[in-house]
Amino acid sequence: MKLTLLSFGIAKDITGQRFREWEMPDGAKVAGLRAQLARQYPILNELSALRIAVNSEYAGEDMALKEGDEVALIPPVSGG
Amino acid sequence: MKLTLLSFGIAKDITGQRFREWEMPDGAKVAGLRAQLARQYPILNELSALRIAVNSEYAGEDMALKEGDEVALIPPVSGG
Amino acid sequence: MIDIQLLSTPLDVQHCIDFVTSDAAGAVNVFIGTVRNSTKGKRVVRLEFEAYEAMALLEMKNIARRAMEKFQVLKIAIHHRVGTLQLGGAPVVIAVSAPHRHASFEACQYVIDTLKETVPIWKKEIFEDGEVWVAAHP
Amino acid sequence: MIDIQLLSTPLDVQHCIDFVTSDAAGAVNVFIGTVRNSTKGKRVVRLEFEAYEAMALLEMKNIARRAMEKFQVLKIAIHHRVGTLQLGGAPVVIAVSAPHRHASFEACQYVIDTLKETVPIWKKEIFEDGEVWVAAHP
Repeated sequence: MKLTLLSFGIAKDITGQRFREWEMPDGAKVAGLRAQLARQYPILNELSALRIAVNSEYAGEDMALKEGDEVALIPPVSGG
Repeated sequence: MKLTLLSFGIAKDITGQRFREWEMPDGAKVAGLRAQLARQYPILNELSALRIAVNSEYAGEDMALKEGDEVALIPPVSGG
Repeated sequence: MIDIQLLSTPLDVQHCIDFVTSDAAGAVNVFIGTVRNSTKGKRVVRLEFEAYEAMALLEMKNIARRAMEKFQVLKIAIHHRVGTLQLGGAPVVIAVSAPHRHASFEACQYVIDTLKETVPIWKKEIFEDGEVWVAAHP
Repeated sequence: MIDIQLLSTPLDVQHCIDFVTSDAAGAVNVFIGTVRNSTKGKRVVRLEFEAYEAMALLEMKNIARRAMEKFQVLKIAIHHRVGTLQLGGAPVVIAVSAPHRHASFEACQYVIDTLKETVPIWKKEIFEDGEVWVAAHP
Protein backbone atom coordinates (compact mmCIF):
# COMPACT_ATOMS: atom_id res chain seq x y z
CA MET A 1 0.00 0.00 0.00
CA LYS A 2 0.99 3.60 -0.52
CA LEU A 3 1.18 6.08 2.35
CA THR A 4 1.95 9.77 2.43
CA LEU A 5 4.90 10.42 4.73
CA LEU A 6 5.29 13.89 6.27
CA SER A 7 8.46 14.89 8.13
CA PHE A 8 8.87 17.99 10.29
CA GLY A 9 11.59 19.85 12.12
CA ILE A 10 14.72 17.81 12.51
CA ALA A 11 12.96 14.77 11.01
CA LYS A 12 12.58 16.72 7.78
CA ASP A 13 16.31 17.52 7.84
CA ILE A 14 17.00 13.77 8.25
CA THR A 15 14.62 12.40 5.60
CA GLY A 16 15.36 15.32 3.30
CA GLN A 17 11.74 15.99 2.37
CA ARG A 18 8.66 17.37 4.08
CA PHE A 19 6.37 15.32 1.87
CA ARG A 20 6.91 11.98 0.09
CA GLU A 21 5.19 8.77 -0.87
CA TRP A 22 6.02 5.70 1.18
CA GLU A 23 5.42 2.08 0.19
CA MET A 24 4.64 -0.61 2.79
CA PRO A 25 3.30 -4.19 2.73
CA ASP A 26 -0.48 -4.40 3.22
CA GLY A 27 -1.43 -4.90 6.89
CA ALA A 28 1.65 -3.15 8.27
CA LYS A 29 1.35 -1.41 11.61
CA VAL A 30 2.89 1.74 13.01
CA ALA A 31 5.58 -0.38 14.71
CA GLY A 32 6.53 -1.82 11.32
CA LEU A 33 6.82 1.64 9.79
CA ARG A 34 8.98 2.73 12.70
CA ALA A 35 11.34 -0.26 12.17
CA GLN A 36 11.55 0.44 8.43
CA LEU A 37 12.36 4.11 9.06
CA ALA A 38 15.03 3.20 11.64
CA ARG A 39 16.75 0.98 9.08
CA GLN A 40 16.65 3.60 6.35
CA TYR A 41 17.51 6.59 8.60
CA PRO A 42 19.43 5.22 11.62
CA ILE A 43 20.10 8.79 12.79
CA LEU A 44 16.40 9.06 13.74
CA ASN A 45 17.30 6.85 16.73
CA GLU A 46 19.42 9.65 18.14
CA LEU A 47 16.41 11.91 18.73
CA SER A 48 15.06 12.37 22.26
CA ALA A 49 11.78 10.94 21.01
CA LEU A 50 9.90 10.35 17.79
CA ARG A 51 6.13 10.12 17.82
CA ILE A 52 4.09 9.05 14.82
CA ALA A 53 0.77 10.56 13.86
CA VAL A 54 -1.69 8.98 11.45
CA ASN A 55 -4.19 11.28 9.75
CA SER A 56 -3.40 14.11 12.18
CA GLU A 57 -3.71 12.07 15.41
CA TYR A 58 -0.99 10.54 17.57
CA ALA A 59 -0.98 6.79 16.90
CA GLY A 60 -0.02 3.81 19.06
CA GLU A 61 2.48 1.20 17.85
CA ASP A 62 -0.29 -1.37 17.25
CA MET A 63 -2.35 0.79 14.94
CA ALA A 64 -2.88 -0.79 11.53
CA LEU A 65 -2.05 1.42 8.56
CA LYS A 66 -4.13 1.51 5.41
CA GLU A 67 -3.82 2.71 1.83
CA GLY A 68 -3.71 6.51 1.57
CA ASP A 69 -3.01 7.22 5.25
CA GLU A 70 -1.13 10.42 5.99
CA VAL A 71 1.64 9.43 8.36
CA ALA A 72 3.72 12.12 10.09
CA LEU A 73 7.06 11.92 11.89
CA ILE A 74 6.82 14.09 15.02
CA PRO A 75 10.16 14.78 16.68
CA PRO A 76 10.01 16.45 20.13
CA VAL A 77 7.73 19.45 19.78
CA SER A 78 8.88 22.90 20.92
CA GLY A 79 6.08 25.35 20.26
CA GLY A 80 4.88 28.03 22.65
CA MET B 1 -3.20 65.29 71.10
CA LYS B 2 -4.84 65.87 67.75
CA LEU B 3 -4.96 63.16 65.08
CA THR B 4 -6.32 63.20 61.55
CA LEU B 5 -8.94 60.47 61.14
CA LEU B 6 -9.66 59.12 57.66
CA SER B 7 -12.62 56.83 56.99
CA PHE B 8 -13.18 54.83 53.80
CA GLY B 9 -15.85 52.69 52.22
CA ILE B 10 -18.52 51.66 54.68
CA ALA B 11 -16.55 53.24 57.54
CA LYS B 12 -17.00 56.61 55.86
CA ASP B 13 -20.74 55.97 55.63
CA ILE B 14 -20.73 55.22 59.38
CA THR B 15 -18.59 58.13 60.61
CA GLY B 16 -20.17 60.47 58.07
CA GLN B 17 -16.89 62.03 56.93
CA ARG B 18 -13.86 60.92 54.94
CA PHE B 19 -11.63 63.35 56.82
CA ARG B 20 -11.89 64.80 60.35
CA GLU B 21 -9.80 65.84 63.32
CA TRP B 22 -9.81 63.49 66.29
CA GLU B 23 -8.80 64.33 69.86
CA MET B 24 -7.19 61.74 72.15
CA PRO B 25 -5.30 61.78 75.45
CA ASP B 26 -1.51 61.92 75.05
CA GLY B 27 0.07 58.45 75.11
CA ALA B 28 -3.01 56.68 73.69
CA LYS B 29 -2.47 53.55 71.65
CA VAL B 30 -4.28 52.11 68.64
CA ALA B 31 -6.30 49.86 71.01
CA GLY B 32 -7.51 52.95 72.88
CA LEU B 33 -8.60 54.63 69.65
CA ARG B 34 -10.43 51.48 68.63
CA ALA B 35 -12.32 51.41 71.99
CA GLN B 36 -13.22 55.08 71.66
CA LEU B 37 -14.52 54.57 68.12
CA ALA B 38 -16.56 51.54 69.19
CA ARG B 39 -18.29 53.64 71.88
CA GLN B 40 -19.02 56.51 69.53
CA TYR B 41 -20.00 54.34 66.50
CA PRO B 42 -21.20 50.96 67.87
CA ILE B 43 -22.25 49.92 64.35
CA LEU B 44 -18.55 49.63 63.44
CA ASN B 45 -18.59 46.38 65.48
CA GLU B 46 -20.92 44.81 62.92
CA LEU B 47 -18.25 44.90 60.19
CA SER B 48 -16.46 41.65 59.21
CA ALA B 49 -13.22 43.34 60.24
CA LEU B 50 -11.80 46.80 60.80
CA ARG B 51 -8.07 47.38 60.46
CA ILE B 52 -6.38 50.59 61.48
CA ALA B 53 -3.53 52.18 59.55
CA VAL B 54 -1.25 54.85 60.96
CA ASN B 55 0.55 57.09 58.47
CA SER B 56 -0.28 54.73 55.57
CA GLU B 57 0.83 51.49 57.25
CA TYR B 58 -1.22 48.83 58.98
CA ALA B 59 -0.74 49.26 62.73
CA GLY B 60 -0.86 46.77 65.63
CA GLU B 61 -3.05 47.38 68.68
CA ASP B 62 -0.03 48.27 70.86
CA MET B 63 1.29 51.02 68.62
CA ALA B 64 1.53 54.38 70.43
CA LEU B 65 -0.10 57.30 68.63
CA LYS B 66 1.42 60.75 68.50
CA GLU B 67 0.36 64.29 67.68
CA GLY B 68 -0.40 64.77 63.99
CA ASP B 69 -0.63 61.09 63.06
CA GLU B 70 -2.86 60.25 60.11
CA VAL B 71 -5.04 57.39 61.29
CA ALA B 72 -7.24 55.52 58.81
CA LEU B 73 -10.18 53.17 59.35
CA ILE B 74 -9.82 50.28 56.90
CA PRO B 75 -12.94 48.12 56.57
CA PRO B 76 -12.55 44.86 54.60
CA VAL B 77 -10.85 45.78 51.33
CA SER B 78 -12.37 44.70 48.02
CA GLY B 79 -10.14 45.96 45.23
CA GLY B 80 -9.04 43.96 42.20
CA MET C 1 11.37 47.61 37.59
CA ILE C 2 7.84 48.29 38.66
CA ASP C 3 5.08 50.57 37.40
CA ILE C 4 2.24 51.23 39.85
CA GLN C 5 -0.71 53.44 38.94
CA LEU C 6 -4.13 54.38 40.31
CA LEU C 7 -6.20 55.81 37.47
CA SER C 8 -9.62 57.34 37.02
CA THR C 9 -9.60 56.62 33.28
CA PRO C 10 -9.89 53.25 31.44
CA LEU C 11 -6.86 51.01 31.94
CA ASP C 12 -4.56 50.37 28.98
CA VAL C 13 -3.57 46.68 28.86
CA GLN C 14 -1.10 47.21 26.02
CA HIS C 15 0.68 49.89 28.05
CA CYS C 16 1.20 47.39 30.89
CA ILE C 17 2.44 44.70 28.49
CA ASP C 18 4.82 47.13 26.78
CA PHE C 19 6.21 48.19 30.16
CA VAL C 20 7.11 44.64 31.21
CA THR C 21 8.29 43.37 27.83
CA SER C 22 12.03 42.73 27.74
CA ASP C 23 14.56 40.93 25.55
CA ALA C 24 15.47 38.86 28.61
CA ALA C 25 11.86 37.68 29.09
CA GLY C 26 10.49 34.44 27.70
CA ALA C 27 7.05 34.90 29.23
CA VAL C 28 4.54 37.59 30.11
CA ASN C 29 1.49 36.85 32.22
CA VAL C 30 -1.35 39.34 32.37
CA PHE C 31 -4.31 39.36 34.71
CA ILE C 32 -7.31 41.56 33.93
CA GLY C 33 -10.11 41.89 36.44
CA THR C 34 -13.42 42.61 34.73
CA VAL C 35 -16.81 43.75 36.00
CA ARG C 36 -19.25 40.80 36.06
CA ASN C 37 -22.90 41.33 35.28
CA SER C 38 -24.06 39.52 38.43
CA THR C 39 -23.10 38.69 42.01
CA LYS C 40 -24.86 35.87 43.83
CA GLY C 41 -27.57 35.96 41.20
CA LYS C 42 -28.25 39.72 41.40
CA ARG C 43 -27.74 41.90 38.33
CA VAL C 44 -24.96 44.44 38.77
CA VAL C 45 -25.58 47.83 37.11
CA ARG C 46 -22.15 49.36 37.77
CA LEU C 47 -19.30 49.47 40.29
CA GLU C 48 -17.72 52.31 42.21
CA PHE C 49 -14.16 52.07 43.48
CA GLU C 50 -12.79 54.22 46.27
CA ALA C 51 -9.15 54.17 47.39
CA TYR C 52 -7.01 55.45 50.23
CA GLU C 53 -4.74 56.58 47.48
CA ALA C 54 -1.41 57.24 49.21
CA MET C 55 -1.54 53.96 51.09
CA ALA C 56 -2.90 51.97 48.14
CA LEU C 57 0.06 53.06 46.02
CA LEU C 58 2.50 52.14 48.82
CA GLU C 59 0.88 48.73 49.34
CA MET C 60 0.90 47.94 45.62
CA LYS C 61 4.59 48.90 45.48
CA ASN C 62 5.30 46.64 48.47
CA ILE C 63 3.46 43.74 46.85
CA ALA C 64 5.39 44.19 43.59
CA ARG C 65 8.70 44.35 45.49
CA ARG C 66 7.90 41.20 47.44
CA ALA C 67 6.91 39.43 44.22
CA MET C 68 10.28 40.42 42.71
CA GLU C 69 12.03 38.87 45.74
CA LYS C 70 9.94 35.68 45.89
CA PHE C 71 9.84 34.81 42.18
CA GLN C 72 12.29 34.96 39.30
CA VAL C 73 10.61 37.83 37.50
CA LEU C 74 11.87 40.86 35.61
CA LYS C 75 9.24 43.61 35.61
CA ILE C 76 5.79 44.15 37.10
CA ALA C 77 3.04 46.63 36.22
CA ILE C 78 -0.04 47.08 38.42
CA HIS C 79 -2.71 49.53 37.28
CA HIS C 80 -5.91 49.91 39.31
CA ARG C 81 -9.01 52.00 38.64
CA VAL C 82 -10.83 54.33 40.96
CA GLY C 83 -14.24 55.88 40.25
CA THR C 84 -17.18 54.45 38.34
CA LEU C 85 -16.92 51.33 36.15
CA GLN C 86 -19.56 49.98 33.80
CA LEU C 87 -20.09 46.29 32.91
CA GLY C 88 -17.09 44.91 31.03
CA GLY C 89 -14.78 47.58 32.44
CA ALA C 90 -11.47 46.55 33.99
CA PRO C 91 -10.82 47.47 37.66
CA VAL C 92 -7.29 46.06 37.58
CA VAL C 93 -4.55 45.03 35.15
CA ILE C 94 -1.41 43.22 36.31
CA ALA C 95 1.42 42.29 33.94
CA VAL C 96 4.52 40.32 34.90
CA SER C 97 7.49 39.34 32.75
CA ALA C 98 9.91 36.54 33.58
CA PRO C 99 12.60 34.47 31.89
CA HIS C 100 10.40 31.36 32.34
CA ARG C 101 6.66 30.93 32.27
CA HIS C 102 5.92 29.32 35.63
CA ALA C 103 7.41 32.27 37.52
CA SER C 104 5.26 34.68 35.47
CA PHE C 105 2.07 32.79 36.43
CA GLU C 106 3.02 32.40 40.08
CA ALA C 107 4.06 36.02 40.55
CA CYS C 108 0.97 37.38 38.78
CA GLN C 109 -1.31 35.22 40.92
CA TYR C 110 0.58 36.25 44.06
CA VAL C 111 0.10 39.92 43.17
CA ILE C 112 -3.65 39.71 42.58
CA ASP C 113 -4.26 37.43 45.60
CA THR C 114 -2.29 39.74 47.92
CA LEU C 115 -3.76 42.91 46.40
CA LYS C 116 -7.25 41.64 47.22
CA GLU C 117 -6.23 41.07 50.85
CA THR C 118 -4.25 44.17 51.72
CA VAL C 119 -4.60 47.09 49.29
CA PRO C 120 -6.96 49.73 50.71
CA ILE C 121 -9.42 49.95 47.84
CA TRP C 122 -13.16 49.43 48.26
CA LYS C 123 -15.74 48.32 45.75
CA LYS C 124 -19.40 49.26 45.94
CA GLU C 125 -21.78 47.19 43.82
CA ILE C 126 -24.76 49.11 42.49
CA PHE C 127 -27.86 47.00 41.78
CA GLU C 128 -31.17 48.10 40.30
CA ASP C 129 -32.67 48.21 43.81
CA GLY C 130 -29.78 49.21 46.07
CA GLU C 131 -26.06 49.11 46.66
CA VAL C 132 -23.57 47.35 48.90
CA TRP C 133 -19.94 47.70 49.96
CA VAL C 134 -18.47 44.31 49.02
CA ALA C 135 -17.24 42.12 51.93
CA ALA C 136 -18.05 44.75 54.56
CA HIS C 137 -20.34 42.47 56.57
CA PRO C 138 -19.95 38.81 57.62
CA MET D 1 -16.32 29.43 22.64
CA ILE D 2 -12.83 29.01 21.31
CA ASP D 3 -10.71 30.85 18.75
CA ILE D 4 -7.68 28.94 17.44
CA GLN D 5 -5.31 30.45 14.90
CA LEU D 6 -1.93 29.75 13.32
CA LEU D 7 -0.58 32.97 11.85
CA SER D 8 2.44 34.07 9.87
CA THR D 9 1.97 37.71 10.93
CA PRO D 10 2.53 39.34 14.35
CA LEU D 11 0.02 38.22 16.98
CA ASP D 12 -2.57 40.71 18.22
CA VAL D 13 -2.94 40.43 22.01
CA GLN D 14 -5.88 42.84 22.13
CA HIS D 15 -7.74 40.73 19.57
CA CYS D 16 -7.39 37.69 21.87
CA ILE D 17 -8.53 39.69 24.92
CA ASP D 18 -11.51 41.12 23.04
CA PHE D 19 -12.52 37.63 21.92
CA VAL D 20 -12.65 36.22 25.45
CA THR D 21 -14.10 39.29 27.19
CA SER D 22 -17.65 38.70 28.38
CA ASP D 23 -20.14 40.33 30.75
CA ALA D 24 -20.23 37.02 32.65
CA ALA D 25 -16.44 37.08 33.21
CA GLY D 26 -14.79 38.47 36.31
CA ALA D 27 -11.28 37.57 35.20
CA VAL D 28 -9.15 37.29 32.09
CA ASN D 29 -5.73 35.67 32.16
CA VAL D 30 -3.36 36.15 29.25
CA PHE D 31 -0.11 34.33 28.58
CA ILE D 32 2.31 35.74 26.02
CA GLY D 33 5.38 33.76 25.04
CA THR D 34 8.23 36.04 23.98
CA VAL D 35 11.55 35.42 22.23
CA ARG D 36 14.40 35.58 24.75
CA ASN D 37 17.77 36.97 23.73
CA SER D 38 19.67 33.95 25.06
CA THR D 39 19.41 30.20 25.70
CA LYS D 40 21.87 28.52 28.05
CA GLY D 41 24.09 31.58 27.81
CA LYS D 42 24.16 31.72 23.98
CA ARG D 43 22.84 34.80 22.18
CA VAL D 44 19.78 34.07 20.06
CA VAL D 45 19.56 36.02 16.77
CA ARG D 46 16.07 34.90 15.72
CA LEU D 47 13.67 31.96 15.84
CA GLU D 48 11.96 29.98 13.12
CA PHE D 49 8.71 28.14 13.78
CA GLU D 50 7.45 25.29 11.64
CA ALA D 51 4.08 23.59 12.14
CA TYR D 52 2.23 20.51 10.97
CA GLU D 53 -0.59 22.94 10.43
CA ALA D 54 -3.68 20.74 10.14
CA MET D 55 -2.73 18.67 13.18
CA ALA D 56 -1.52 21.68 15.20
CA LEU D 57 -4.91 23.35 14.75
CA LEU D 58 -6.71 20.13 15.78
CA GLU D 59 -4.49 19.66 18.85
CA MET D 60 -4.95 23.27 19.97
CA LYS D 61 -8.72 22.86 19.60
CA ASN D 62 -8.58 19.66 21.67
CA ILE D 63 -6.56 21.38 24.39
CA ALA D 64 -9.00 24.30 24.52
CA ARG D 65 -11.97 21.90 24.71
CA ARG D 66 -10.37 19.89 27.51
CA ALA D 67 -9.60 23.13 29.39
CA MET D 68 -13.28 24.12 29.07
CA GLU D 69 -14.26 20.75 30.58
CA LYS D 70 -11.67 20.74 33.39
CA PHE D 71 -12.00 24.35 34.56
CA GLN D 72 -14.86 26.80 35.05
CA VAL D 73 -13.97 29.02 32.13
CA LEU D 74 -15.98 30.86 29.52
CA LYS D 75 -13.88 31.47 26.40
CA ILE D 76 -10.38 30.61 25.20
CA ALA D 77 -8.25 32.09 22.42
CA ILE D 78 -4.98 30.46 21.31
CA HIS D 79 -2.97 32.18 18.59
CA HIS D 80 0.41 30.74 17.54
CA ARG D 81 2.97 32.05 15.09
CA VAL D 82 4.71 30.22 12.29
CA GLY D 83 7.66 31.57 10.32
CA THR D 84 10.48 33.83 11.45
CA LEU D 85 10.42 35.75 14.75
CA GLN D 86 12.85 38.42 15.88
CA LEU D 87 13.85 39.14 19.50
CA GLY D 88 10.87 40.39 21.49
CA GLY D 89 8.39 38.82 19.08
CA ALA D 90 5.57 36.67 20.47
CA PRO D 91 5.33 33.02 19.36
CA VAL D 92 2.12 32.43 21.28
CA VAL D 93 -0.74 34.30 22.93
CA ILE D 94 -3.34 32.52 25.08
CA ALA D 95 -6.30 34.33 26.63
CA VAL D 96 -8.85 32.74 28.98
CA SER D 97 -11.90 34.32 30.59
CA ALA D 98 -13.66 32.91 33.64
CA PRO D 99 -16.20 34.01 36.24
CA HIS D 100 -13.47 33.73 38.92
CA ARG D 101 -9.76 34.39 38.78
CA HIS D 102 -8.28 31.10 39.96
CA ALA D 103 -9.92 29.19 37.11
CA SER D 104 -8.54 31.69 34.60
CA PHE D 105 -4.97 31.18 35.86
CA GLU D 106 -5.27 27.38 36.08
CA ALA D 107 -6.81 27.01 32.64
CA CYS D 108 -4.29 29.33 30.97
CA GLN D 109 -1.38 27.48 32.56
CA TYR D 110 -2.93 24.13 31.56
CA VAL D 111 -3.22 25.32 27.96
CA ILE D 112 0.39 26.50 27.63
CA ASP D 113 1.83 23.49 29.50
CA THR D 114 -0.12 21.03 27.34
CA LEU D 115 0.54 22.96 24.13
CA LYS D 116 4.27 22.64 24.77
CA GLU D 117 3.94 18.87 25.16
CA THR D 118 1.62 17.89 22.35
CA VAL D 119 1.10 20.51 19.64
CA PRO D 120 3.18 19.68 16.55
CA ILE D 121 5.11 22.92 16.22
CA TRP D 122 8.90 23.10 16.11
CA LYS D 123 11.22 25.92 17.05
CA LYS D 124 14.66 26.40 15.54
CA GLU D 125 16.99 28.74 17.40
CA ILE D 126 19.37 30.67 15.15
CA PHE D 127 22.64 31.74 16.82
CA GLU D 128 25.46 33.82 15.35
CA ASP D 129 27.42 30.61 14.71
CA GLY D 130 24.79 27.98 14.00
CA GLU D 131 21.26 26.77 14.58
CA VAL D 132 19.48 24.04 16.49
CA TRP D 133 16.04 22.42 16.62
CA VAL D 134 15.04 22.89 20.26
CA ALA D 135 14.66 19.70 22.35
CA ALA D 136 15.40 17.40 19.40
CA HIS D 137 18.30 15.64 21.10
CA PRO D 138 18.68 14.31 24.66
